[in-house]
Amino acid sequence: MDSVPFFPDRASTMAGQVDNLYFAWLVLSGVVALAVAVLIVWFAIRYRQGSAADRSLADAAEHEKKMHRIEIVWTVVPIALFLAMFVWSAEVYYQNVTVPKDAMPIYVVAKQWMWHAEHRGGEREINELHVPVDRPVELVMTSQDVIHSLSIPDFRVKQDVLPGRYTTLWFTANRPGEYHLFCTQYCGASHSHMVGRVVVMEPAAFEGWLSAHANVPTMAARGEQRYRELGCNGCHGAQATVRAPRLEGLFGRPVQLRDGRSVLADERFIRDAVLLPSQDVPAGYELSMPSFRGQIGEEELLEIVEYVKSLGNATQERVP
Amino acid sequence: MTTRADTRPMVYIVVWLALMALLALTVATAYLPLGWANTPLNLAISVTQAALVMLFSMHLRSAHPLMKIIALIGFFGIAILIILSLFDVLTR
Amino acid sequence: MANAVTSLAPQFDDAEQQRTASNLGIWIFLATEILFFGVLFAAYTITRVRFPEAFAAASRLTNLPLAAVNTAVLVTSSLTMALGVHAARRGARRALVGWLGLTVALACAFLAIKAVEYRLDYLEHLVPALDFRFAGPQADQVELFFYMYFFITGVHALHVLIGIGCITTIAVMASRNAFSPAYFTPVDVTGLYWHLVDVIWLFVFPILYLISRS
Amino acid sequence: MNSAVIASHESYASHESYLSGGWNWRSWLMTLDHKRIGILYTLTITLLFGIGGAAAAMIRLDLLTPHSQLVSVETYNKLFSIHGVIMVWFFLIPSIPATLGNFLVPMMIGARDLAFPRLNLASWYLFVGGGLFTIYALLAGGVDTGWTFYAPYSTTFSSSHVFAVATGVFIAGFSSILTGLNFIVTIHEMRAPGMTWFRLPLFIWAMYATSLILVLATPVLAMTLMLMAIERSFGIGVFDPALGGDPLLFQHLFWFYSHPAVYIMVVPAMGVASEIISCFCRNPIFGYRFMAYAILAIAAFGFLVWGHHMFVSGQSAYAGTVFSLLTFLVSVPSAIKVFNWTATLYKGQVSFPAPMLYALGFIGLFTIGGLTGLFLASLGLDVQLHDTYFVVAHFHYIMVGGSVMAFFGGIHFWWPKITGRMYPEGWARFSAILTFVGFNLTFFPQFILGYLGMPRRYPEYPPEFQVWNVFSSAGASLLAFGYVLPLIYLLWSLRYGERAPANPWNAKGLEWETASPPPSENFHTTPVVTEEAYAYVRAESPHG
Repeated sequence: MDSVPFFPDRASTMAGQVDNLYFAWLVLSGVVALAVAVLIVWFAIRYRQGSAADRSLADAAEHEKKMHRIEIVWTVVPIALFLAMFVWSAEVYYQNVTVPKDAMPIYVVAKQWMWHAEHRGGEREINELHVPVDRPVELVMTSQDVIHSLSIPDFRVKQDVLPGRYTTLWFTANRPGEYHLFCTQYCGASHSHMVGRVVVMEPAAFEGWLSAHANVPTMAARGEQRYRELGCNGCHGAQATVRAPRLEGLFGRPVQLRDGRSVLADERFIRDAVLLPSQDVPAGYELSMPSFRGQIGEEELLEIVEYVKSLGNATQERVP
Repeated sequence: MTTRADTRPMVYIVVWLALMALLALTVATAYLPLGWANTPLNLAISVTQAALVMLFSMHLRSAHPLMKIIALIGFFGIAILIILSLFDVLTR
Repeated sequence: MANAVTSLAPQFDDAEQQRTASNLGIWIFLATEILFFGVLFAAYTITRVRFPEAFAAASRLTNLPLAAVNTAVLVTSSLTMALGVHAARRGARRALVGWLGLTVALACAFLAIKAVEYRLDYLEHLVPALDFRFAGPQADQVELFFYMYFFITGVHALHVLIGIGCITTIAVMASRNAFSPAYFTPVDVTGLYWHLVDVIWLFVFPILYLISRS
Repeated sequence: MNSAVIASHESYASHESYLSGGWNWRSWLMTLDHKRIGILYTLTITLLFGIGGAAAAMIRLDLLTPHSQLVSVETYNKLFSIHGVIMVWFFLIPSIPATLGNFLVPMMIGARDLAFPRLNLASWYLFVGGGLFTIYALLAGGVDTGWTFYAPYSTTFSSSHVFAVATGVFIAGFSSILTGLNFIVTIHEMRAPGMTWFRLPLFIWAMYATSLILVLATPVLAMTLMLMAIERSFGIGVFDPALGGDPLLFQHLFWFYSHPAVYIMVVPAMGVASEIISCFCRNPIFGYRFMAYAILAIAAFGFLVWGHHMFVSGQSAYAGTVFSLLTFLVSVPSAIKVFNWTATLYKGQVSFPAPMLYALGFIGLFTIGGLTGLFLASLGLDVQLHDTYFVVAHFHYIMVGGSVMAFFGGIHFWWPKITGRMYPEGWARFSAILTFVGFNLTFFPQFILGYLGMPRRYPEYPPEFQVWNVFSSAGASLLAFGYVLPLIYLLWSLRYGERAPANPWNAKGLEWETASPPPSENFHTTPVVTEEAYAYVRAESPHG
């Protein structure tokens, strides 16, 4: 307890914007609370029982009208203020949930009670997250059991991590250092132990860290291996006899479905295609793919997703 | 409440006949390949049937407006629940 | 409760106030019932929107003929109930007891048909968590449909069962001459409850049995 | 009215107070008198408040140190779960409606009883039944899901007594529904001659709005818990992501009830505060009609905003936006109410007995609670604040600072009417101030902790958060005294307190026109209302 903290660090590009909102509300609510308090104290003293203050009303009808106007004022003014604050806060929120195109993905699997992260280069870490400074990072997250929530207060980011689904979160850390990482959705006995640290590094140091941990195959390579083991190439491969959609160049493109809908081939689409192939059958194909539910873990599935991504994003830079 | 005595047994029987006819209609149309229109049609028939029961058998037609409001509030609550949560599911 | 005068509870001023209060009370209760089932309709709708094909495939496995007959039975029991209330209003005791008895009989028939239907579902391995088997795609989601199917029809059947208890009670009361044209609130209130059980079924029937039959 | 009816009323009437009508167990446990049932509820919820409070005390003690030294983390999880379950469903929701509401609704509208006295007694028994289930679960090993029962933790992973607690809450839910139904019918049908809708005290308006929410929201909770419990028992269900179910569906259904439930807790408090403030300012409530409409508006809009509990849950951003906008709109009527109470003091004859101190404390704490709610309704800001101590502080300001302050204020205000005795004024003022100070010391530091990012439901936390936790725990010990003191002196006053006159505060309202304590039938002759609510005569000169 060396110092009394009032305020979290500002270590991401979002932090300042969220703080501005916070300060605006502090000022606004401070003014209102103070006004109410001052009025109550003033009235309570001035009009205390037995005080000599004048309580007469010159003209009751006129008074009534005046009071009515006051009521309208203190109804309309809050509405206007609230609407303005709503627009501002929604704007900040949309920045917070809109992942930049060039964000570096890191894959996170939450489980009772640890955070498991995997970089594209295959580097794995537990309850730690090493990221470079000044570069947008996207976390693609899922849970193996219950709902968790990944929160980095110093970055002002938080997102629930759900089983059976991918959620994403992004940030650009702008100050090297170590920061808390919390699970903020109650997840069972050791919920408060599901914590970790985020290490923000200078680009060169980050490269060093990566190469020190890069003695394993890349995620895409592991994904490709899994893809072959499960026999996916028997249908999706170049020499396949069964008619199945090709995966090259698939990622990030809209896919026309058999039932007329069109969906974007994102992480969630690929996940669903593996686990629940009958849900979104592409136009022009018959459903012949079996479900791989129960045969594949969340981490392996993310590796396959990364493999499919690597097939589609030839132009985009691969592992840094 | 005083006007409820107006309902004659004949009314109930006519309502019953109408309900049976609508039941036959809804089952029959379920087999017609109308595409997306099947479900709205079945539900519309249900709403009609429910309205008949509530208005005549449950005497809502001649009841105090308060009762009508209360009966509608229940359905209104369901509508809010379904519309707003469905809005989330469809825009995820 | 032998006659109309002593049936007036002390907190009320007159019989009219008491009758209006009871009516208001039962309508509020019916609104809560509607919302009670509303949760199931909401859960069903959202799951169906997410898995339309699985729900359509599952729906085709339900037993439409039995359900249609059951709907007719329940609608008819609603008619006999309405005629019973009408008899109570006229003070026709024997007619009242007769209509109520017929209503109970129809309600029991509804449950019996339901039981047969459940048994057939069981034989076709459609009972979730027991020995559910489905060969087609999306078996898990088909199982979810049957989970909702048993949940909704089960909760509805529970309401039918409660209704049978209530109607039997007032039938016994009626046979002991407990009601008169001036006082038949329990008959009226039970009737309203029974009609609502019917109304709810009128929505349960199409959403579970009719979707994607064509 | 025919003669037989009058005869039945005569036999019903007794010219003694409701308390002197017999003291054997049957005269209490089988009573149909709304006043006695109100007392039964008061005793029951006091006991349950004690259990919930004890859990809170353990939580605050454990949080004194960053490492959970007092209890294991598993025990801590059970403590906050039982604290939440008991305080929400077995204390706050029934607090004002089932005790003061039961006692006062018929009296304030000039009725002899509620419309359905048997139903009223039945709802107390249901409440006790639900409470027993919950206490059983507590003794058998407790529950560790939190009061929110989020799936799939509650359905698949928790190994605690989820089923028993869900059953307890389910049963207590029917108690809520029946109470709400009873109040609505009573307020519609049993008003005394001349008691028009816009002559009703705001407490009655508040009870009416609360009852509407109880009746419309509670069935949703009941069925949701049933879905959850069945899913837990059979291992299959619509919330289970393993089968493609949607855990967020549970959150939607849960908050559809649980957000309006916040208004079940706070709207009655608004009613109590209105009665007290008007009485001790000797002024009619400023903008009475506006206040009545605002209460109804809060109840109605309260059903449209539940998704603001789910901004970071994985709900779609578009849905979040809609819910945020609706939330801002529902906060407007709440803001209006604060301004109107303040304006009621203007040109009044303000005095400060204990109930008034509690009511002023209520305004202050409710204002802070409401304003911090706006922080949370702001989408971009909620990302930082969600599931942190900021949320904990915010809802304690509303539900404890607001509702419990008003509840204590109401208990003091109507104590003379309920018991026929005056409470000791000095002690009461002292505990009102102690509660206010202790409360702020407990919960204000939690706002700071929240923005720093300290998550909820953490028995162990990083050491830099300790200083604020120590403040908070210190405040909690003051707060505990503030709650225990009234228990002691109120019990003392039952025997030694001064005998209360019929209207010790010179207050308006029908309940003050009958004896203290009131006779069993409330009024010897049905009152006829000829004046508006809060018809306090405006004093032109200080001694006039």
